[in-house]
Amino acid sequence: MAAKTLTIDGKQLSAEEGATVLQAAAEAGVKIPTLCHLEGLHDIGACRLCLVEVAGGPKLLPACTTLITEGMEVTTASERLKNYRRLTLELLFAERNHVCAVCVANGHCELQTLAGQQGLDHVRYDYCFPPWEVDATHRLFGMDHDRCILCQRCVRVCWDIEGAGTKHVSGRGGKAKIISDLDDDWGDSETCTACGKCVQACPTGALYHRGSTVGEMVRDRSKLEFLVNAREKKLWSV
Amino acid sequence: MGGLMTLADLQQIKERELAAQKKIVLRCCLAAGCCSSDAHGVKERLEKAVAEAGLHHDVEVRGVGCLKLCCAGPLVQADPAGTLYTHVTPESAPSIIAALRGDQTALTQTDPNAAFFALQHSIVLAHSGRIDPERIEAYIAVDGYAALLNALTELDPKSVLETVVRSGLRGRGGAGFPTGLKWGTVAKSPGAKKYVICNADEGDPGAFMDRSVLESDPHAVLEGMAIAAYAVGADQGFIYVRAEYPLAIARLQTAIKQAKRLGLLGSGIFESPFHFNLDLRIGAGAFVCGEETALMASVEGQRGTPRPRPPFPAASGLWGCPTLINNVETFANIPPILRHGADWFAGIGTLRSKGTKVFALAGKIKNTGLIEVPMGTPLRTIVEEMGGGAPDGGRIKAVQTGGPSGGCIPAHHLDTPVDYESLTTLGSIMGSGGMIVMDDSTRMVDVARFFMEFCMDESCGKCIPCRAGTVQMHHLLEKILARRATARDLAKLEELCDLVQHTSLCGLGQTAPNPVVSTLRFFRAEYDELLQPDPHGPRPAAASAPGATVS
Amino acid sequence: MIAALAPGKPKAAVRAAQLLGSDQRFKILEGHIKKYQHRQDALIEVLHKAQELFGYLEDDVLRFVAWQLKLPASRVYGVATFYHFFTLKPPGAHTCVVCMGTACYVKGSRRVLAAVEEHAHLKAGGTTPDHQLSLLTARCIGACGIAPAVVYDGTVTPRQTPETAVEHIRKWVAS
Amino acid sequence: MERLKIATVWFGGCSGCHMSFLDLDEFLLDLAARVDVVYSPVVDCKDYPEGVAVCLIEGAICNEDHLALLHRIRARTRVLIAFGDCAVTANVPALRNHLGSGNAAAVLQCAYLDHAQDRPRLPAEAGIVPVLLDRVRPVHEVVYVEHFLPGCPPPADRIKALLTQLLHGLTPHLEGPPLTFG
Repeated sequence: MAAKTLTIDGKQLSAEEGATVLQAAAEAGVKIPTLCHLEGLHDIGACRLCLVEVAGGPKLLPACTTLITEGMEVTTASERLKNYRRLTLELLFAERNHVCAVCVANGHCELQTLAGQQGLDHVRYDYCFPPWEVDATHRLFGMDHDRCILCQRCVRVCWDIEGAGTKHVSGRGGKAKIISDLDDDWGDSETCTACGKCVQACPTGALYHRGSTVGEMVRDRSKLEFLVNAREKKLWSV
Repeated sequence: MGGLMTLADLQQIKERELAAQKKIVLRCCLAAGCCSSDAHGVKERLEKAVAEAGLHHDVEVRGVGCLKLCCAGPLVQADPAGTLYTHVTPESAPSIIAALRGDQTALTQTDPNAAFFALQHSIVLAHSGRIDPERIEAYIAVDGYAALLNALTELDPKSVLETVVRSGLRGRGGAGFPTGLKWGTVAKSPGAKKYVICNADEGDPGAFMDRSVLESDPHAVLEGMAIAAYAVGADQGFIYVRAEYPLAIARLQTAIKQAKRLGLLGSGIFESPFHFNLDLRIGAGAFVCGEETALMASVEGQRGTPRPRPPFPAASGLWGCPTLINNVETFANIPPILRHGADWFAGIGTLRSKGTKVFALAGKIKNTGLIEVPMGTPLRTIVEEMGGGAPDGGRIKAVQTGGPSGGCIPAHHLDTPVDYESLTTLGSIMGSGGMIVMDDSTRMVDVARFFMEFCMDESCGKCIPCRAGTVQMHHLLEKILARRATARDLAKLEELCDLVQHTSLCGLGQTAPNPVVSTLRFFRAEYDELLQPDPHGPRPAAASAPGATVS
Repeated sequence: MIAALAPGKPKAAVRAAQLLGSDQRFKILEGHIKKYQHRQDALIEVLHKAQELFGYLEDDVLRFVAWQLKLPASRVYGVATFYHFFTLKPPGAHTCVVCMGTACYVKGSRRVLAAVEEHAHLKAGGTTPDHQLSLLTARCIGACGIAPAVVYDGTVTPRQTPETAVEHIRKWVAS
Repeated sequence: MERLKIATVWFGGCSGCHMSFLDLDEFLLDLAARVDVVYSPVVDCKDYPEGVAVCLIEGAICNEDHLALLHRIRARTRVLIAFGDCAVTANVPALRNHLGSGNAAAVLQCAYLDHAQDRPRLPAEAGIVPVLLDRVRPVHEVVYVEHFLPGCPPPADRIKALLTQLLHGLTPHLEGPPLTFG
């Protein structure tokens, strides 16, 4: 494939045609914040944290779904973008009940880490405090909707990699919810294979291993990459 | 017949229709507005009265589409005189027959030459209220399907495309993208399978133009779609219509069935190699499905959530195939453009906005209903001359265009010509054509809250700025209305508007703040009035320079 | 015999067969699905038909549709809950839909709704305990020319006031 | 140089943030040399004085006493610091907010009646037991707050950095590993 040259944050670089801005940036060592992106899953451009400025166009574009073009000039961390990222994170914290201090993922949470990196020290919007519940019916895993940011990584991993189609999104807007089967108790699911990939994919403390307590829920993302490489490229490199 | 339709057949149907034409035609509006006031009862009673009077050789009682002045329904218009009876009831209907014989009638009438009608320029609505939308023969009698025939037999797809480009037609769904350019992109996109979709998911509250077109002249849309399919090389079409429009759905079903029966849809249309299949898809109540990528997801039987563009539908749409999506009114413009030529169409309207636009006039205005005017008509002409101004001595305060994605244009800008660019300059949009008039009694912050609630409920929930941002904006507006907000809250609201506009995934989110932005622009005082002093706010700069140090 | 190898709950296939035998409406639905050649993209069309037959989409119906279209239940549920038109709860014997479109709103549909809510002791979206009346709101029914409009049992009624609306539902709430 | 008046206050929280403050060890001695701690859980003073330079606020705003005192603090203090997650996010004390309106009664019922092991009785004494608010709020939802120190608890070196910069009259700017909630 042909290579394209482009500039990201002033850095000249070249990347293969068909690469996304996010991939090209990663190769060049430029880290763009993401939440819904996960290596091995198809991108949906939902979290809007990876939005970047591209010279010549007024619109901000998601780095995860935008393909590179020849001569493209990308800015990933202007003051404007940083501000938008902070606001977006604030919205997420206010939306559900993210109580970091007592969360299983405390210290290992992508949302928490991003907030720290973006210098978010408080949330100016009124918290919504919605009454979400915890599904602790599965013998191995739990789902705490309070911590869910609807990134759909669990849904995509369940459909794209495991292929079971257990998880999906129900409802819409602020009432959207990750479900198992017909919004059944997860423990009653007839399709769930208990593979645990969704738990590995979750960026926050929404999906967890039962029995893990505050700060204990550490994920192994490399397993997903390993699986995708094994399935698609027939390469088994642990 | 099926598949063997020729010019001669078309001519024959037309002649038969014209020959059967009776001296007097009583046209009964059977569009949804009048139907809700028992227009069917009126029609039945009229038919009975005609039979009783033994006039059935001279008088035809015809169910037609929208007669436009919805506020005065049920409407009956009597040809050839053109007398327009208003507020007809089944009880009062027989006196129309009496009036035909010259008797006095107590029925109210309205002047069919009043400004509301006289200033209209009907292209899309040319057949609305004139022909029976449930009979394909009636459409053929007004030269229906002749444009398709001409295209298939005389023109190659390229020249059809060229005609549309030259006409200057722009998308009537809201954004005003040049239709010819869109068609050209789809035509050029590689792929053996292509689709044409008609977006009839008219979701803007306060808009009923597309409903009226579908109810009044469904074949025009079918013909427009077939021509489009021919031009871009598609063989399958879908009409995505909202479930809230049962009458439009029924008439479309009838129209499709009739067109298939006559071989005007299907394979080998007009003995050409062109074939075009058309299916109806019924929406299920989701505003976001008006967004094209969400609409396609819905046609595929999925949750109607949008996806990032590019790739655009023209390159990769339905099931990954190149797909042309236009709205109802856009397709309805196609047959007249092909019949009368691109230059004729380009001669109507303004430099950059060609042709006419249909608007649904509603709200605090005397004459509510459907109007079609040349692009560039001043708003004042529409609301004051045609609409008759605010009722009950009220004063017009603002005109809302573009639904939840649009804005409120204040009364002092009423001289603005209605075209894509002028409305955008004023922070509103043309939108699909809903036009809601507001008078003195309307509180603009409440209007903003109303639209924000709409967007909040209709957000699909996929992207964060729209899903969570609309909730916070709505919360802030409620706070302002409850007189609990401070200037800091208003600043937060404005900041959120900016965020949601620029970072949302699809058009719904990107335009959701518009009603707030536009009311803030023109009616800021109404917001300020509701704000509370902020005793615990940040210290004035002098008391603690720079911000928050202690020395 | 094979069933004995998979003890526990009946599998979806067995359940679907039971439903087919238990209720004529499932047969009709199956016929409709056949008309669409079991195409998965016909899911919304099939749900429309199912709601028409059953009045609402109960779990058994959704599971039946999932089985027939060979779709995961999660997808069927995700779609059924995405669209406002589908309801998963049984509606009342009568329905009253107050249009809350812009034109109706500026002409006072909020007061109409409030009056009905007060009279029926019901919030929009709810059904009376005796299942006589469901009160709903619509985004816009496109009847803006005759605002404010209310749909009583499927009949669009023009120019409603709090008084006329209450008058209309009185017989349903009282009985 | 005039000695600055410093205060700390303990609202709805576990006092862990104050513990973290005490973890400042010998810095407390430096601090004592420069400032007067005029109001604090560790100081015997009934009324919040006027003219306070800095106040560290631990805890969420849970009851009417908190609310009244916070307003007084804001009126009498130049710089407020929301001190720890409870003050910054309302944190654990706000868990009852999800129960919606009437949550205060529900929580009291659960704690003092349903699960009482001995003599179930609601704590009620007019003027002594403060009335719970229906919504537990972070401090900045009630009054303007100049600085935020999230963390459960905030690490001692962060507290030190912020106080040092403030005492030197600088506009605070915290560097180093990011400060996060939790």
